[in-house]
Formats: sequence, structure tokens, C-alpha cells
Amino acid sequence: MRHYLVLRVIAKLVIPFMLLFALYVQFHGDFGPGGGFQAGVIAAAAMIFYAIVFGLPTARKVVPDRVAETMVALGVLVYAGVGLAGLVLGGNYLDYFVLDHDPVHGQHRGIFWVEAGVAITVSGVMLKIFYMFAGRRSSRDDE
Amino acid sequence: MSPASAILAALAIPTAGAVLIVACGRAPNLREAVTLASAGLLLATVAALVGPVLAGARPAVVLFDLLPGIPLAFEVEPLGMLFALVASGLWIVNSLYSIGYMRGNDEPHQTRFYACFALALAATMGVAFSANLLTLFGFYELLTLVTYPLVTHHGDDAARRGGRVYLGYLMVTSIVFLLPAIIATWALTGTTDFRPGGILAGAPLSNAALGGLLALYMFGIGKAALMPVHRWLPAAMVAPTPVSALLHAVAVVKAGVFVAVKVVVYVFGAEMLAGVRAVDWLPTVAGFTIVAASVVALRADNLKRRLAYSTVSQLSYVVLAAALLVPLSIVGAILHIATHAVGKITLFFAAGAIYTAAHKTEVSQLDGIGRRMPWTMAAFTVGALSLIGIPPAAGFFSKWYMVQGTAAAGNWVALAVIGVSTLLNAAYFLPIVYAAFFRPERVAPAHDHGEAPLASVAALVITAAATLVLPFFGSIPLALARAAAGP
Amino acid sequence: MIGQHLPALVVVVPLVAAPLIVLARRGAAGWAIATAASLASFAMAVALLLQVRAAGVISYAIGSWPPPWGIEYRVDAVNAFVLVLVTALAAVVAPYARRSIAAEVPADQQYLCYAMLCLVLAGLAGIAITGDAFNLFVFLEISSLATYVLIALGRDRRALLASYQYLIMGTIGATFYVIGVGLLYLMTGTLNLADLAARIGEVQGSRPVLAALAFITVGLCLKIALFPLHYWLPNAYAYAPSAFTAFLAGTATKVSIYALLRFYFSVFGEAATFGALPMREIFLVLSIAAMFLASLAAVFQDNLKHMLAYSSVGQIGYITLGISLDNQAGLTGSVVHLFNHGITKAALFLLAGALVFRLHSVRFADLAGVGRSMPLTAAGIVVGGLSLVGVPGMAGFVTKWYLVRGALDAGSWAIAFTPVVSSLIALWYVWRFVETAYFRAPSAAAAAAKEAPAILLVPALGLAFACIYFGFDTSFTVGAADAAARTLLGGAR
Amino acid sequence: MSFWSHFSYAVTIALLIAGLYVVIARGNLIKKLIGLSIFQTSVYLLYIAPGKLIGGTAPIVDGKHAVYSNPLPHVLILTAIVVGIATLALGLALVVRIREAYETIEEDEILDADRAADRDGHGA
Repeated sequence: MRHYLVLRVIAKLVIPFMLLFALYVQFHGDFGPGGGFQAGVIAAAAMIFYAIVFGLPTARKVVPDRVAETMVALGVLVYAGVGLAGLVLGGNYLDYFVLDHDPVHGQHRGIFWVEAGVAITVSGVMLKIFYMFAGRRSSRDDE
Repeated sequence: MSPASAILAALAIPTAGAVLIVACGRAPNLREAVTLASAGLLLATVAALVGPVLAGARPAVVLFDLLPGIPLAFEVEPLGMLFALVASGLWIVNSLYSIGYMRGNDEPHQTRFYACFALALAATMGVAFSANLLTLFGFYELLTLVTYPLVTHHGDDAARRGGRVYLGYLMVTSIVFLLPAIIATWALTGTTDFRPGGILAGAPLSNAALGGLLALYMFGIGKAALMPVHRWLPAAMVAPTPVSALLHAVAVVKAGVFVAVKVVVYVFGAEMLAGVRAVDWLPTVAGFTIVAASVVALRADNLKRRLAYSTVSQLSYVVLAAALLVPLSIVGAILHIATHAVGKITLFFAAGAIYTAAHKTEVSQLDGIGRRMPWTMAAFTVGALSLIGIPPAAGFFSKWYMVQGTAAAGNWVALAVIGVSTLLNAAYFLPIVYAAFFRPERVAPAHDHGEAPLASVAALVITAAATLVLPFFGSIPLALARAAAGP
Repeated sequence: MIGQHLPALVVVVPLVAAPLIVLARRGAAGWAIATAASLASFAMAVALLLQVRAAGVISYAIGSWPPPWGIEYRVDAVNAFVLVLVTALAAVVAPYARRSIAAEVPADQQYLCYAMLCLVLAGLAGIAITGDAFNLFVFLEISSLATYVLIALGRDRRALLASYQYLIMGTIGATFYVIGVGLLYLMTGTLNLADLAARIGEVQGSRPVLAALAFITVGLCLKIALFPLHYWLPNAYAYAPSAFTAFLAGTATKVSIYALLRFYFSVFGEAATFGALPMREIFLVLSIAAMFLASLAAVFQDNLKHMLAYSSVGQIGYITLGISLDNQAGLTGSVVHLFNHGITKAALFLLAGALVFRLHSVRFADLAGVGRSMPLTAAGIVVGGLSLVGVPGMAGFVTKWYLVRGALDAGSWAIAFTPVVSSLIALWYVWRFVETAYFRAPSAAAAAAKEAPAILLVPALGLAFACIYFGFDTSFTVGAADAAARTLLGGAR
Repeated sequence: MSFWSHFSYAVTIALLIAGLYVVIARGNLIKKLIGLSIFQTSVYLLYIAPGKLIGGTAPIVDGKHAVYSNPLPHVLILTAIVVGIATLALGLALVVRIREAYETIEEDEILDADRAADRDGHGA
């Protein structure tokens, strides 16, 4: 698809907005529908779109396999880290209330980081799945 | 040494002996020295217990709970004392004999042989001294497992098949019948301890259920070889002769009848069973086994097979006598454990010596062999006389008590069975003796041979002498048997 | 301070270890992290058991949301015991895994193996500890998904199909479970197990609750591999990497049985479970079928791992038999067999892994004469086998003792004979190995083999020794199982 | 208790049975996975449908609304969906590798290939 000029131009235009939209969904999660899952998927979709238009090798240069895998692990660690932070600050595991000076702020802070962790992991996983399926040498007869 | 520590020592000595035997595996002389030394030590330890037990003490050791409320515990009572005495005494002779046999036949895996043998003795001591059914069952199964490598010593196809039958019969009976019987006893009475007078006395059991439970026990104790669970005994004949001696005289079948008597006396209680018609089947089955096995022995040409069926028959004497449930017959049963052990080990030693020296296994080949191996065949004759029950050989005395027991119990059928089987015994043993001494050699042997190696001959002469001497020093066995049988 | 957070940490530590291993991306580092994590959770599980013994039930509110609104981790006599089993096996398998996995899994996938092992551990520990029905489903799926991956990492291409089949069956099972939980949620409006138990009384006997009981039973029984639902198990066990098979065989089905016990006795209640539906009869028939048919199938396998796998299906029958007896002795037998069979089977599969390490095969044809070239390994397998048979002085004997007692207490001699007769079939298949290993002329591979390295032998023989140890010292196993059975039958949570 | 008041359950059961049927009856590994997904979807419906109240709104307190839908089922099912996706992705990945190893995704052909390998003595 490397030769479809229109697609390439549109893609370059749209992808930044997709990423921006992902961030919007991420941070709007406090007030309306949204949050880490959706944001992560949207961000990963942007990247997958990029890979479809510009080719897998190019996409792998932008976000290498290793980075995707690291994201998967990192997101889980952020999530678990929030839990452990609650524990260190004197609450139970995953206790948000103790993360700040008062419970409501603490909850905000906790949810923010948890959602960040979720978003990182989800986009990492989506990307990794895409890479793994797309990256396999396709078999002989149904090209 | 206090009696309690003597019990533990009786278990530890053969176990340590097995370990040392493995450690000395590369130095055969040292290894055999270890075997003999542990055998001697064991006999000394066991003998040290006789005095206290005869004086009425019941030395006991409680180690730790195997299951909640059921400890691993030992207690020496007269019956177990006698059994332990016989087994440990015969181990010395058997070791002596093994040395001659194993070296004379160039057997492989001798270290394994001696080590398993020592472990078998440890298991036997455990069986003899167990204070409750669970401990007993554990050592009983252990005895089966450690003798398996002995039975399959040759490692060939015949050994494998024999081992299968051996293990199959013993494990099937013990797991399927004996174990549920033990657990049922536990469920009914809340205890598994052996107590004089029995523990099932007050249990809520119908007579039929009592008969059923007794059947589970008696057929569960496969080592007692009550028909139809006797097949393992001939099958185990694939083993080297010292192992056959172990199976038939020292430990295994003796453990079987020992447990059978112990269950009748200490779990059911002779008095409790005495009035129950539902247990009358047991003398019948035992009597049938005595006669049937004797008939099979009569028809067997293979010497060891003939001896094996003779054992099946003799074991049922013990069961029959115990099942008569009167003190005199129980004394006979207990004595017969000892007298049969001494007599049968002599016969097996002789059979093994014949095999070692002449490579002959069939009865029909034995014509005139008495002239080449006079000591061996003389010992064989003594053993045969003992089994037939001709005085002054030891077998006469246990039979005497049994016959008195049948009279006391008024069981004339049992008396007839003993009479018929005595004739059958004579019919299958005496022709061998006659042929060995009074017939000329029909075919010249492939090689000129004399007696078997000295160690073997010495062993069988000792046991033959013991068969003859035992009656004159019989006060200890008799006292133990009387103490076990109760007033 | 750490003490009060143990219920969370015992799950979180292996859960955090998994992404750390992925970040490390190296087999050696992964192994070190996985070993450390499993040892740590074992230590914590033991500490929890001691706490429960000293102070009774521990309740831990995740995120400080009080139950029944938040997720509650709840440790009592039953699951503290299960937790110790799971983490102990992990702590034994992890040191073993290094050489075994290095030999069986390509170098670039080894770190994944350790990460997945940690996830399985976290999932199983989570199932055991959680007091929330839906959280249980999540942990069930965490452990299952990681399990599918691990099975697929096996060397043989059949591992792929085995993994796929388990994935299908496992997902159906988990979904059935979650349908059942959904129905309960609709009827009671709560997911907390203790709260469910309290509220279910009002709707007891209604059709949705009965349907829930049926769905949860079938779903969990798929995971347990109770007899007709065991289709996935033999291949999954046979083709997964050896170290992992040992862990899986020792823990996965056991934890599912724990979940079933929890629902039957703590949530639905004994009377409702066995009164409303003919559960006792169903379990009795299926258990006996498992004990005989699956054990018989084990006799006719030509591959040691397959044999052990079918034996597992048969042994599960023992456990469910105890459930169907539904009395103190029977349930004690069940719970104690969770533990005893867990260590026995893990030991056997670890030793089978040692055979794979040297011989690259566990077919009986290749194992001929292996008793001479690998004496310790073969002796260990014989010991484990005897424990399966239930020879006295072995862990397996204790189970049989209590099951027979339970059957007698239930008044049935016929049932009392089933475990002992079935153990003869076990003797039969164990003796096939004995005769192969000791009586047949060595195969080319076996003749050339050396004894397995110490790092494989020590954990494996350690477990084999544990089979003997727990046959003699039953105070821990029977004590814990007895307390667990009392807790379950008491209906108290 | 009209049919329509329990309409969602009817759909749930229909999906459940349809999905399960496909899993069992089809030999094609991909179709089995599709069936499995349908089967799982029925559970989503089972949880979500009763949580919805007619006229209810998202459970965000703003003073204008009094009737809210129960949010808990949604949270649960979000988790279940994630689990479902993970299962599906893993299943598909397995199918891809099975196809590479066996050149087919029909279960019976795979089993035939295994059996043939057993006969030739190339099995594990």
C-alpha cells in the first residue's frame, strides 16, 4: 500500500489526531465514558493504522517489538505499584484513600495512575498481538 | 539395655546392617561379616527380651502418631516374642547357608541380596512387635516389598512372572481384604491396639458380620496361604534357595500365620469367637487346605515345588489349630510356627545344597544321592521326620498339642484331617529318603560331586540338630506359647 | 506491619514478578526472579497458615473497601492449607525448572516460560485466597491463560493441539462457572462468598439457584477433569514442558476442587447441595468411574507421562469420592488427598522430567532398563508410584484410610471396597514401570544415559521423600485436613 | 411474566446454545473459536441486561437524575470481555501455529496426522 499517495497523506494527517483523541479519552475517564482500556485501544489502533499504510518494517522502527513488550510489563507494574504505594503509605493493598492528604484527592491520584497503567498495557498488548499475527511468514497457498 | 530400647534395637540392627552391607558392597568378606554380625547381635538383643516377657512384663515403646490417635507403637507379648526369637535365630543359620549357596552358585547382585535380606528381617521384627493393627499392617506390607527383589533375584522372565504372582497375591489380599478389615475394626471399636481377650468383644456386630470380618482377615493375610490364596508360594520358587528358606521358614509365611493367630487371639479373642457358629467355616477351609495341598505335594516332581505345597499344608495346621479356639490347640498352633520353621528350613537347605552340588531339581533324579551327600540327606531325613510328626523330632510336639486340642474342642473332623495329612506327609517325604539312601544311582551325574560348600552343609546340620534338640529345650517356647494362649 | 498484608502479598508478589521477568527478557534473570517470588510466596503462605491457626479467620479488604462491597481476601483453615500446597510446589518446581526448561524450550522463549509460571502461581494462589466469586473467575482465567501458553511451549507439535483443546474446554468451564455466578448474583445481588452464603437462604431451592449450582458444578468439574470431562488433561500434561507439568499436575486441579468444595459447603450449604439435586449419587458414580476407567486407561498407555496423566484423572476420583461421602472422615480423606496427591504427582512428573532430560523420551520402549543407568530417578518413581498405590508409610495410604473409614461411616461396604480395589489398578500400572525399568534389557538410549544432574534430582527426590515423610508424620496433613473438613461441614465461614 | 419481560434471557440462552453447538459440532479450529466467542457473549448479556433500568442513566451523581443503572455488572463484564479477548487472541495464535505445524486446521485431519506419525514411530 506504500504507493497509495492519498492514503499516505490522509494517514499522516489523521494519526496525530487519533493519538490526541486517545489522550482525551484517557483523561476524560473521570467525568464520562472513557478510561485506560479505550484509550489504550485507540492509541494502538493509530499505530496499527500506521503499520498498515507504511508497512510493518517501518512501524517496527517507530515502535519496536521490544518497546511493545516493555509497555505490557510496565503498565502492569504501574498498576501493581499503585497498590503497593497504598500499602507503603499505611493502607491496604490498592488503597487509594491514603495516597494524598484527603481521601477524595487520594482516589483521584490512585485512579489516574491505575488508568495510566491500564492504557500502557492495553496498547502494548494490542500492538504486540498485531505484530505477532502480521509478522508471521504467511503460508504458501492462500497469498 | 532396657527392654524398651531392646525393641528399638531389634528394629535398628538389621536396618543398620542393610546400610552397612550396601556400604561394604565391594568387599564381599567384610559384607558377609556384617551380615553375620548383625544376625548375631539381633539374636542377642531379642534373647534379652525373653526373660522379662516370661516374667510377665510387656515391654512397650510408643514412638509417634501415625494417624491421629494411632501411634507407631511396639509391645512385646509372648506370641511375638516367640516369632521374633525363631526368625532372628534362623537368620544366623540362613546367612551362613547363603554365603555357601551364593558363592557356590556365583549368583549376581549379592550385595542387593544381603541388604534386602536384612531389611526383611527388620520388617519381620516390626511385625512381631507391633502393638496395633496399623503398625502391623505397615510392616507386613514392607515385608512384601523388600522380599520382592529377593524373589525376582535372577531378573529374567521367569523371575518377573514369579514376582508378579508373588506381589499380586500378597498385595491384592492385603489391600483389598486386610486393610478394610482393619479400618472396620477401627471404626467399630475406636482402637486398633492388640489386647488380650480381643477388642471386638463388645462391638455391635451380628454373628454373620463377625464371620465376614474374620473372612476378610483370614483371606487378607495372604502370607498365611489359606487356599485359594496360596498360589504365590509355589510361584515364588523361582528365587534362590536361601530366599525360599526365608519365605518358608524365617519370615514371610511365618509372619502370615503369626498375624492370623494374633488376630484371632488379640483382636477377636478366642472366647468371643468360641460360641459363634458363623466362624465355623474357618476350620473347614483350613482342613481342606491341609489335605488338598498335601495331595498336590504328593504329585509334584520338582523338589522345591513339593516343599512349597508342603508348606501350604503345614501353614493351615496353624490356622486350623488356632481356629479350634481352645487353649491347648492355640498352644499347638504357636509351637507349630517354631517347629515347622526349623524343620522346613532344614529341608530347603538340603534342596539348595543338592542344587548347588549336583544341579538337580527333580525328585526323580535323586536316586542314590544319599551316598554322595550323606550329611545333607541325613539332615533332610530329620526335617522330613519332623514335618511328619515322628518323635523325637520337634514337629511331633506341636502336633501332639494340636491333637489334644481337637479332642478338647471335640472336633473329630479336625482330628481326622490331621491324621490323614500325617499319612500324606509320610507318603511324599519318605520315598525321597528311601530313594536317596537305598536305591542305586540310575544315571551317573554329569560331574562327580560330593557335598555342597562347607558353609551350607554346616548350616543345614545345625538346623537338623536343632530340630532334634529343640524338644529337650522346649521349655521356653512352650512357656511363651502357654502365656500367649491364655489360661 | 507486613504481617497484616500477607493475604494480598502472597498473590501480588508473583503477579509483579511476571512483568519484571518480561522486562528482564533473559532466561537466567527470569529464573532468579521466579524462584525468589515463589520462595517468598511459600514463606508467606506458611506464615498465613500459622496466623490462621493462632487467630482464626483472616479477612483482608482489597483497597480498604469493606466487604461485601469490595473484594475480600479471606483465609481460613481450608484455603490456608491449599495455599501452602500451591506455593510449596512452586517453590520446589522453580529451582528445578532452570535446567529442565533450558533443555526443552528454545532460548528466546525461556523468559516467557518463567513469566507464565509466575502468573499461574499468582492465579492459583488468587483462586485459593479470594472471597469473591467473580474475582475467583478472573484468577481462574489468569492461571488458565498462562497455562495454555505454557503448554504450547512444549517441544512436540502436539503440544499446540493439546493447548488448543484445553483452551476450548477450559474456557467453556470458566464460562459455565461465570454463568452460575451470574445467576447467583441476579438472585442475591452480591458476589462476596460469605455474603452469598448469608443471603442464599431466602432464595434457596428456587430454579435459578439450582441452575447456578448445576452450572458451577459442571464448570468447575471441567477444570477439575472429573471423569467424563477429563478429555483435555492427558495430552496437556504429556506435552507441556516437564517442569510445568509437575506444577500443573500438583496444583491446578486441586485448586479447582477447593473452589468446588467452597461453593458446595460454604455457599450453597451441604443440605442444599446434596438435598436439592442428586449430587451425592452423581459424584459417587463419576468418582468410581474415574477410579476404575481412567486408572485402567493408565495401564495401557505406552508413554510414562500419559500414564501418569490418566492416573491423575483416576486419583481425582478419590477426592470426589470423599466429597460424595459427605461426612467427616470422607471429607478429611478428600482434603488430605488434595495435598498428598499433589506432592506425589508433582514428584513423579519432576522425575519424568529428569528422564526426558537424559533420554529425550518417556516412552516405555525407551525406558527399558533405565533402573540401572539412572538408579536414583527410577527409585524415586517407584517411591512415588507406591504412594499412588497407597502402601502404608506413604502419603497415599493416609487418604485410603480415611476414605474407607468414610465409606464405612456412611454405612456402605461396597463403597469401602472401591478405593482399595482401584489402588490395585494403580499397583498394576506402577509395576509396569518397575518391570520396564528393572527387568528389561536396556534400550540404546537408556544404556547410554547418565544419572540426572543434582539440580533436577534434589527437588524431585525431596518431594519423593516428602511422600514418605507425610506417610509417617500425618499431624500436619491430617490435622489441617481434619480442621478443613470441620470448617466445611460446620458451614461456618 | 410475559415473554418480553424475560426477552433478554431467551436471547442469552439462544446464544449460549448456538455457541456451544458450534464449538462441539464443528471440526474447523477457527469456527470452534467463533463458537466459543458467541458462547462467551451470551454471558455478557446475562450480566448486563438485568443491570439496565428503563429510564436509568449512567451512575454519575449530578442531582438531576434519581434512577441509575447498576454499574457493577458493567465493570464485571468489562473484565470478562478482556478475558474473552485474551482467550480469543491466544486461541487464534495457537491456530496459526497449528496450521504451520500441520498445514491444516481441521481437527480430524490433525488427529489423523498424529496417528500416522505414531504408526511410523516418530511420535514423542
